[in-house]
Amino acid sequence: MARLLFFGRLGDIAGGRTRDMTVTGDVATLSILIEAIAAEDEALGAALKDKSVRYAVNEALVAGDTAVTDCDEIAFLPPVSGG
Amino acid sequence: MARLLFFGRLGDIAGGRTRDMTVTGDVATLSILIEAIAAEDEALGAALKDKSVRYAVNEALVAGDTAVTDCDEIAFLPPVSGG
Amino acid sequence: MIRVASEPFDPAGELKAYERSCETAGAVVSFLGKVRSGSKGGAVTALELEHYPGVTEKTMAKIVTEATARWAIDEPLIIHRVGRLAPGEAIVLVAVGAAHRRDAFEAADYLMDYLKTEAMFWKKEMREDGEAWIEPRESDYNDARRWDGAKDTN
Amino acid sequence: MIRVASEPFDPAGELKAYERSCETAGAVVSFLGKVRSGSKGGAVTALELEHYPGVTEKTMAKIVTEATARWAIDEPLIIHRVGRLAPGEAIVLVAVGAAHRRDAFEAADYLMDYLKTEAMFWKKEMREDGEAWIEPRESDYNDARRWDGAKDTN
Repeated sequence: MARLLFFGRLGDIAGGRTRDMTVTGDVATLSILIEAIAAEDEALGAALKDKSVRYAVNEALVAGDTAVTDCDEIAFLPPVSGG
Repeated sequence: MARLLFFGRLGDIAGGRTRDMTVTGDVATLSILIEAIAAEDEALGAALKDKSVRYAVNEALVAGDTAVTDCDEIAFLPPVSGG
Repeated sequence: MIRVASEPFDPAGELKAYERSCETAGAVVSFLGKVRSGSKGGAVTALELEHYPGVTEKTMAKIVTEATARWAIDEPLIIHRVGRLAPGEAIVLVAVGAAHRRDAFEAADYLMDYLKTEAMFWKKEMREDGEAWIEPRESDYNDARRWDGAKDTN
Repeated sequence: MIRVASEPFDPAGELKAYERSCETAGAVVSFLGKVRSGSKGGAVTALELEHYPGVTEKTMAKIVTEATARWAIDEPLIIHRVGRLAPGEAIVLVAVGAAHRRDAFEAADYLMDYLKTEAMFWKKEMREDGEAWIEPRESDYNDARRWDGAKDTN
């Protein structure tokens, strides 16, 4: 099972900070995974696709689409606001 | 008697931070007063005339030559170095 | 010295300890950010700060590495709160010791700009009339961009 | 809050009191300047600081008035030592509270630049190999001049 992490406002929209999801061979990339989420939850899908949102796979920021597997930790990062 | 105040390195050169001096009618301006000091102490005179030195009469900075009297407090201010 | 603190910390005590640790520094600049009690949306009752454990520390370490490469400074101190904070509580403390004041000022300013826009924290303001996630303002991004141009010259 | 101190003061304690006094400020920037233990001329054994009582306070008040007119800040805190100081002792503490961090950073930076070049203090370094009056470096004057250009736009 892949571990999904939703930070900031995305956690509110997802209704939780974490979610486990089975990533099968069909869901081979980040964008397919986001489409799969959007199919079940339109509001969350739209929020994840917002251009201000960044993605990290296994704690490393990824630029654009990238391969994902069932062992990955996938984080959805809205604009940060520290300090 | 006018009160002369020598700050910073000027105090070292004058051999003291303060000095009282009788300012007669002949010593009507700051530049005449400095010349009178220079006549007695060449090194101090030169130091007081250095262009980096500012002057204050009765706690107010004065630009260039100015009238002085026997009741004045006259301060000689080398470049400051606070902070 | 980077710390993500889940409990309140004492900025004055931490700063004092830091100042002692950099004994040779002639200058120490510090920044303290606190939860404000008011905001456009009305009185603030609390601030909730989330982070991405592990990754947040890495983003902070990267910012510190950049600052120490760029200015002649001692290892900076950064303490950043997470969790639920009450008005008046310290959110972030940044302190930078240096031999010369301009290095300390610029590095502290830089660290704050990048903490605002790069470090992995998310902030929600709980107000009397509701709650709102805070995002950097355009001015925060502009502040951070100030350092781009001069990057090669320092 | 301007103070010329003839005895050692506790920067951490003073800063804590200041931070409490400006409760609504979201940001507090501080600068602490200490006597360095070394210098180009060898180990520093002491620093002697002279001032012009009355006039020094007036020059400091003028700098503070200019800063408060220019930035949206709380009344700043400035404590400046005079007398004989040992290495490691605090010379100057400047603290500025503000709603926004850029105001606090810039005002503190400005206050320090003008304290260095305008306030009536004179500093003599006592070194193992002799003593020397310190004068502002060219860079200090340049730092102070940074603020001239923007004077009308803020």
